[in-house]
Amino acid sequence: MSTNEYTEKVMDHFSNPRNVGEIADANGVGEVGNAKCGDIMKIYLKVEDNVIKDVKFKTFGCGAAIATSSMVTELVMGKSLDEALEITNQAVAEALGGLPPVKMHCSNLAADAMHEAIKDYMSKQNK
Amino acid sequence: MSTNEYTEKVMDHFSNPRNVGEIADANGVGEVGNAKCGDIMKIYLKVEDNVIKDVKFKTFGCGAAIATSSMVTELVMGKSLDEALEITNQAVAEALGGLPPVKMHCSNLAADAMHEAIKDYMSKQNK
Amino acid sequence: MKRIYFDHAATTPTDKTIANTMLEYMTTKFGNPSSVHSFGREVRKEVSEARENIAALINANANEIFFTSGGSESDNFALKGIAFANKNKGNHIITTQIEHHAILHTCQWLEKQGFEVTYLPVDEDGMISLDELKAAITDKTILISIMFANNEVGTIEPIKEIGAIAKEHGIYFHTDAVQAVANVEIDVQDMNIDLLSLSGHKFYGPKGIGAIYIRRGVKIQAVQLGGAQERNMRAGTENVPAIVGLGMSAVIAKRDFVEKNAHLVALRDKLIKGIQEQIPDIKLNGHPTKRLPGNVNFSFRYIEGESLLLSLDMKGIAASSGSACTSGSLDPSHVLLAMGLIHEIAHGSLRISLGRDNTEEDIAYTLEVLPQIIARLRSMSPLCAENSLGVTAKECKTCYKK
Amino acid sequence: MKRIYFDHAATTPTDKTIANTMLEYMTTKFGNPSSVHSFGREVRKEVSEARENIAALINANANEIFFTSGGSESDNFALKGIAFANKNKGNHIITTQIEHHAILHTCQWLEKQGFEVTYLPVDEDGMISLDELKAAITDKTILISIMFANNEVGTIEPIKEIGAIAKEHGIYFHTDAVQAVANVEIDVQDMNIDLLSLSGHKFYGPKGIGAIYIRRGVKIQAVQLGGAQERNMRAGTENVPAIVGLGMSAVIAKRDFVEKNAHLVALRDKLIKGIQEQIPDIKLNGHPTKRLPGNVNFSFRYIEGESLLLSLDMKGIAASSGSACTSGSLDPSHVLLAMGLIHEIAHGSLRISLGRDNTEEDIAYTLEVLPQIIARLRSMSPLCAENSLGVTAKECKTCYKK
Ligand SMILES: Cc1ncc(COP(=O)(O)O)c(C=O)c1O
Ligand SMILES: Cc1ncc(COP(=O)(O)O)c(C=O)c1O
Repeated sequence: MSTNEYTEKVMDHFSNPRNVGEIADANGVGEVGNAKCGDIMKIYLKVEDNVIKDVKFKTFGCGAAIATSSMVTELVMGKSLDEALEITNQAVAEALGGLPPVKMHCSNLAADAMHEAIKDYMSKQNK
Repeated sequence: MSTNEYTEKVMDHFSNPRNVGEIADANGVGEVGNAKCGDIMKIYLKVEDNVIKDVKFKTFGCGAAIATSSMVTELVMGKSLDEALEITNQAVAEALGGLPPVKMHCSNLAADAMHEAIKDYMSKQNK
Repeated sequence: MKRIYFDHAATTPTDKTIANTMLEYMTTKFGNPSSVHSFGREVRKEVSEARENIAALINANANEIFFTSGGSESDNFALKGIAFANKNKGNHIITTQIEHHAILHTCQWLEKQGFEVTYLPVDEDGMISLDELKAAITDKTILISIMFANNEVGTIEPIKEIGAIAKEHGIYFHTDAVQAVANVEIDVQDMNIDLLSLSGHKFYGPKGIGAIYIRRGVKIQAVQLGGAQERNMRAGTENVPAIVGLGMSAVIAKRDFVEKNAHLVALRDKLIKGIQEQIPDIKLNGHPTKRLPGNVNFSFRYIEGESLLLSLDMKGIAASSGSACTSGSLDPSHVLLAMGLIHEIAHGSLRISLGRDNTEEDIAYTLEVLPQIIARLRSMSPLCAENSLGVTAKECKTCYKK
Repeated sequence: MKRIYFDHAATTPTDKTIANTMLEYMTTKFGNPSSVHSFGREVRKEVSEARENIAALINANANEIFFTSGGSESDNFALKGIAFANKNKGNHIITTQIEHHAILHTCQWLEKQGFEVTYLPVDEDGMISLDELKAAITDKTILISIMFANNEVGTIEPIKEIGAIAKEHGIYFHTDAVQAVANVEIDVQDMNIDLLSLSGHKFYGPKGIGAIYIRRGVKIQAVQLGGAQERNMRAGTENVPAIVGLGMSAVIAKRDFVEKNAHLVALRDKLIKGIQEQIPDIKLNGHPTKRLPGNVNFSFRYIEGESLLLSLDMKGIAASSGSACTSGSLDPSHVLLAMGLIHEIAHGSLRISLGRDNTEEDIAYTLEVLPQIIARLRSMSPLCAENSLGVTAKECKTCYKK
């Protein structure tokens, strides 16, 4: 069924992913998923004054995993941490024009990774 | 499978059956089969000096039933009763170039009908 | 010699446009729709379109349609799938004595697996009784399977009423609509049908493809197990060319429904009337009015079906019979026997099933040829009341048990 | 963009000559071979010829071949048919962990019906052990079902030796030869095979048609019940166009066997060598020599299969993967896991299955494109030892459990 197709936007983010890579002096790093399930997403943040100044990702996973990772970095770039924390996996999927149902659970974890990175940043601040 | 086909000879005897009809003054009549099974063959004989002078048949049944009836009348015409009694259902089928396996049991009874007719003739002689 | 095809209930030719389209899906757009790549993607949309078109023909939702290899598979699937999935609820199935063998033999097999099956009788028109249906229902009944229209005699069963009874009792209702689809209006919502079988080659679609409609929420097990195709309900690489063809046949069926069936009914009634006027000692089998548009079925006394078919065939007319000799078994049609015909009469039955390409001329020619053939075969028959000697050789039995 | 089809193990295009012939059998010679009339008769010979041609391909007798709707149906038929017909003799079935789901899921279903199934392990090349097979046999064993060649990794099992063991113990031996037919020499006599499944669309025949070989004398129940087609062994109106097409594909397979497979082996070995030379951190899956002529299967560390497939597809290359994401389940290929690969590695596998129309240029192009794609995906992967900062971010796990 056509609902198993990736949208054009997904394919765009898959083939030209935004913000791939690592940040050498990241002050927040988050990782979710595990290789057993076929998806690992790692988000690097550079936070200044509670604003995300830079964000990068590395992802092991399917097309949806890579596209959602890319999309989440676009969505949070320049946002405040509070704004970023409001972004859900669902919102990422919607920003991509939707995902095939089978991808909704397993490969749509980029917002979680981003939240983990923010938590990591905050826990470091509290020290 | 091609073995389910009727031979040309069967089709010839079916479409131009020999000796169809009844003999008004038959001195031997035989009938086998029953309508429930879909085959009834009736053979009329006119026997003189132990020789079959005339033979006719009437048959309710499938193509094979009609063809075997026709064939058996050809085979016995002019034969002595002893010769006729030697003709088997198998021989009738062979004279037709064979019958589809499924027809061998149910529709290949013409020789039996002919034998019944001879028995009928003989029992009448004994009276 | 001109040949006239009168056996559309057995199979129809595949529509030429459909066949040509299938050619493309065999050789060029040949991908496996489960594949990730472009060869797979490019056929996925067509498969889902076909599903929608099948759904539209019976007023179902596309996600309630599953493709199978044909009517027999759909029937096996419905019965076994429901039986195994619901055996903790009950072990009783109700069907009829006049179902297609795909239903009957599956029911007999299920009986060996511990299920109980009631085979409802029919009246002399081939119609079931709603009262008998109601009376057969027990608290163990999990499924009612009653065909939409009979393949031999064309009788159309009271499907909507059956659906209402099934619904009232909370019992699943399956109907084998292999002969009905494209020939009778079908609305699974309105008629409360939970499962429905159909087969492509019966309405100008491809052979080797069919579908089963399974209402959303019905508890059923997959029967053909393996890959995740058809949302895990029916394993096996999708037969895309045939699926596309089936979808097209549904579109054509919907588009031409009124016109085609009016054409068939006109020819059918002309043929029935002509036969009744010209040939004595016959019986029209099936319901006089509630019958398939293309179905003509007569029993001709004193003669046997296969020799009738062969004789017609020699004249270029292709028809069929419920006769023993065609099927390799000694028993005549179980449908005609269930309708009360005695064996002799049941053996002498002829089914002419009309199709969209048949013409007035075909009917006229048949009405010219058939009486001669009947006369010739009767003249050879020892059962015939009027034998060649002009005397009643044997009293003919009556046509009916009762 | 030029497109290269590398997914012949999923499905092949139907040979053009075959498709054109089928067109004729759909629209003109469309009769039902079970019919008495000329439309039925004119196709009967072709059906029996097709049966003979299938038989000839595997050295069986024509009357041991039964047409089905495909490989999945043949597999279901073999297992359920033997299990139900022989349950008074025993309830134990032996198969392997690397079978197609058509076998595995049917076995799991049979377990729910009271049968016991042993799933033999395989070594890291995907090969079963004859000793383990022998050890698994009990006096309740009624069937051994072991695939001829694996669809994912191409490993060819020791079928003749298995046949000898089965024969010695008087146990039926079924082999799923869906991937092997036309690609490996098969002789059911010499190899003591009692039942064999094949599927048309895997060797340039039509989709929606397959066959099962059942040695004469084997005790088996029909599974798809209904009409008397296929000598009561498989109900359903014969799919004559596809049957004719399947027969033709067998003729072509036999005719071109040596040449076609030499061509595939040459391309295969070139591709394997090229990949091994150009790309580090990879593993060839499947047996190095006992493998299907057209099968290439690699795991590429640190990357996931679907994104690899999508990337290849964007470059016009259509391949497949045992990856989770293609099948809608989270689990990677059960075959690769059975061969001992850890999940991470199993997720990153690629199957290229070559076909007769593939060329040297296709291989050259692939060897140009693939290394770039792998490099790009690895550069995005958090698992990769060499990350963009030039330090080992994370120690990579080894490829094998042991
Ligand atoms: C009423 C009915 N049910 C089921 C079938 C079986 O359909 P198929 O032969 O396509 O499997 C047929 C036709 O043969 C039929 O007429
Ligand atoms: C080894 C094997 N067995 C069975 C099947 C099932 O065949 P089909 O999809 O034609 O039903 C396949 C292919 O999908 C296969 O590769």
